[in-house]
Amino acid sequence: MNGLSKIVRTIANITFPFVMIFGLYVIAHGHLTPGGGFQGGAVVASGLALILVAYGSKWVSTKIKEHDLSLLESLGGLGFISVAFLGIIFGGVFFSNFLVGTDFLFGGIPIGGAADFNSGGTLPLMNFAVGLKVIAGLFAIVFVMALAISKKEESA
Amino acid sequence: MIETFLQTFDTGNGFWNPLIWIIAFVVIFLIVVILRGFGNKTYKKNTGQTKAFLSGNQEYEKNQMHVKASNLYWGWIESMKWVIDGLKKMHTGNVSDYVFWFVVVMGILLLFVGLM
Amino acid sequence: MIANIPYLAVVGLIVIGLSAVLFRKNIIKMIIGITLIEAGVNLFLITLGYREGSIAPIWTSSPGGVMAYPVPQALTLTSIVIGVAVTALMLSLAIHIYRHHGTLDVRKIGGDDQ
Amino acid sequence: MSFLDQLIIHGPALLIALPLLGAFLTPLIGRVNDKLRNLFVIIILGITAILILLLAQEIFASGPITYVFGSTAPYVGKETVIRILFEIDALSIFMAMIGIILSFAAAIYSWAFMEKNTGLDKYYALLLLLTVGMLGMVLTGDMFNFFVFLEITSISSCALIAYYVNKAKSVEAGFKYIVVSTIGALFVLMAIALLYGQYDALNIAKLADSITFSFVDKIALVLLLAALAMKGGIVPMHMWLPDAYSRAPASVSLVLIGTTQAGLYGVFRVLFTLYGNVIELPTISMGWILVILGLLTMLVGVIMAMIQVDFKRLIAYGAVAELGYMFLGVGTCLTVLANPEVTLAQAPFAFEALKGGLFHVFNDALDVGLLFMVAGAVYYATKQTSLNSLGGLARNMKYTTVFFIIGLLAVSGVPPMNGFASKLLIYESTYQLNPILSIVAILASIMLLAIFVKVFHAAFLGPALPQFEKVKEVPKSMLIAMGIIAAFIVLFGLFPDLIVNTIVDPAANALIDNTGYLQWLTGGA
Repeated sequence: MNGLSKIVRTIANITFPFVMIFGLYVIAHGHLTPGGGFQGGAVVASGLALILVAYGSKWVSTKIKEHDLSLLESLGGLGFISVAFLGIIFGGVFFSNFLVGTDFLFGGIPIGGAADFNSGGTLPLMNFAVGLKVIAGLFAIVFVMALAISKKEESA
Repeated sequence: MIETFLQTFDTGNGFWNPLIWIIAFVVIFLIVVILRGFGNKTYKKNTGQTKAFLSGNQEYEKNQMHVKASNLYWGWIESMKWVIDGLKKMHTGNVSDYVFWFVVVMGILLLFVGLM
Repeated sequence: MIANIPYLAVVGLIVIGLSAVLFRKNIIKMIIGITLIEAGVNLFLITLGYREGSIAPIWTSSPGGVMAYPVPQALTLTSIVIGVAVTALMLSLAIHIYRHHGTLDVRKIGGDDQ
Repeated sequence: MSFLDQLIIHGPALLIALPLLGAFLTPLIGRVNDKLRNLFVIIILGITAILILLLAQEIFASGPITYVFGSTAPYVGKETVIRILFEIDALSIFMAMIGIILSFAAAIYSWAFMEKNTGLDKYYALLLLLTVGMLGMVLTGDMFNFFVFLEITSISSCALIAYYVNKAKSVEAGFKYIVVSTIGALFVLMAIALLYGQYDALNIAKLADSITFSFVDKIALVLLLAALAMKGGIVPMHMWLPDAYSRAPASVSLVLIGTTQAGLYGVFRVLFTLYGNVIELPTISMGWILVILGLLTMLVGVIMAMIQVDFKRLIAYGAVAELGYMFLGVGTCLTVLANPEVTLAQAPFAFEALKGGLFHVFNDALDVGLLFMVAGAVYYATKQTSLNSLGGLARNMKYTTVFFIIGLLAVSGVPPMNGFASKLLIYESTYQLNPILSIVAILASIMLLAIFVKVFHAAFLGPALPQFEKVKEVPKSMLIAMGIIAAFIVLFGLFPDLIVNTIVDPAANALIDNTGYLQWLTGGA
């Protein structure tokens, strides 16, 4: 699949950072908003898909391999399940939110109606892991599909 | 120890004990061995004795000798044709029909459960 | 009456989706039908959590007051996540089917024997 | 507290977490070494199997276990909202045993069977994920969680069915499977939403406690029943099953049996536990619907199997017929339970029928699984799938032939194999409900024997065909996997009383009486 016209590429260049920032915001604030790892990951992955469409799968495949994406995906899943396992060790129950109430990372307890970013315990960590997994996974799906289509075009 | 394993399996009306089966198996096995003893002792391997005798005709090629799967139970399938043809028509291999049957079953169940 | 409109929409979406799966012969249209059913079910879940005059359940600097019930929203999100995976899988299978048969018409692809 | 106690306490979570961890680690280990990865998968499944045995011991001794995720108490705040929890009773652990035996055998079988294929990292990861979905479905105590695991199962098994993407038929079968199971799962979600909207709960025990059998509940019951029966491959919604089973790799077909039975588990759980308190309210007994569906399933399954020429497709239709027995047994019990005029003590055959149905779930998984593995072995050795092109294989594949004979006898209910024990229970108990039921059941069994004798003749007997002269026995790992299952078959057949008393009886009791399942909620009683 070849890239599209210069106009599309320019627009993609301009919008790409905003999409990324919005996606990362949604991942990071997953414990406070209805967003989370999946939603933010999907936004980031769609931003990457934008680049894929604008520049073509041939150009993207010089930058990144599908192989590496599946490695990242495995790491994301591993991070999620390890945090859950740490719950057994520190909290006594699987998935236990052992960070809440501690002064360590994300240990704050929300008071009243408003909560700040430094709360949620293990939830933000899990959101980050899921985000990584979703970004890699979804982008890998779109990427593989694009590669399949470009193979079809070559053979035709 | 062995009693816990060889307990009689009670099915409410009847029973089943593997011990009976094992005894029956041994008895039948002995009968087979005895019958085998009456067999012809002059049998030799790798001689003309082992060839099939087809009234003096030439033996067919091996693939023609074997009764293939779709030739087995021909008569049964022929007589049940009216059922089988109907069932074959039902199995179209089209996924829309699979979902169609799902909807039909859901409708029938709704009729039975929901409205009565 | 006005409160029932979302439920009518749910039934409508599911019926349209099912009819697309049942009567359309193009695989892509069938996939669209499935996503429509999914949208209907998701809409139903969201409607369950609706409260009149409530605000979105976002905790950062919330103005206070009644929030919409967040559990159905969480359920819907999970269902959407699954839906994305399923749709992606179905579409990639559709690509493969097209590659093998050169068509997406279910009648021409032909079913399995019997 | 000793390590073993800790293991049992966290067992429910570990059952899901271990295979999940394995699924994420498999692609990483696969980068290092292929053999190491295969071994890793087998070890992970082996540990899971041991955990299930430990938990089973605990559950049979002291009743259902609940495990709350993320906290120690099942309630949040004012005792209204219930957390996500796993609830494992005797039936759950019974189904989990079936699932893990199949997965474990499939992992060993895959070592040699899949060796020459590419993309094995993903294959093994998906196999573990499928195991997670299967175990999750039977262990969870939460309706929405059940839906999630149902979808995990569908997605991973669809990807595995379409594993041979270069074969058009495999891709088609995968597509059909995902369409059917997604629509089924969406209707399950709809039913869950209907229940949630009424009772503000997703927990099965809580729902069962508060269900009133209103009109909305009836609709939810219909949706759940139809969708889960479709997942369970009940006629006339069985058509996806032969497609999927016959086009998937043999090792995957093996695990697919487990997922199908997880669907059946869903049907039983919904009817007996979720709607257990209102079981007497429907005017037309659900039991009769189950019985009629079961009879239909048996008859259609055997007739369609009779005319098949594809080895695995034939076995798949045989598997459909076997599913009918479970519905027949369980349905017979339900007709008595739902009848307010007859108590269970007056009709002891109902309990026997339920035991027969549940025991047959286990036996069917083993029998059909063994037959699928034999079909895979024949394919591995000859590269042929059609029965018409096979013949005389017994000369070169001695062990496989023996395993096929064991599977043949077991699936058609010939003593001393396990199929006989459970079918005997079903025949003798359904006879007391209505003699026609057991006549049809015996007829279907006879036809199953006829069908598999035909396969035996067509594939293994006959003259030594010249094209199969160089066929060799399959590698050891496949023989070991077949041997494990065959050993279980003979064991269950020779000591049925032991098996029925230790694992089937508690499972049947858990199904009949849902007070044990609701115990943590209602606080004793």
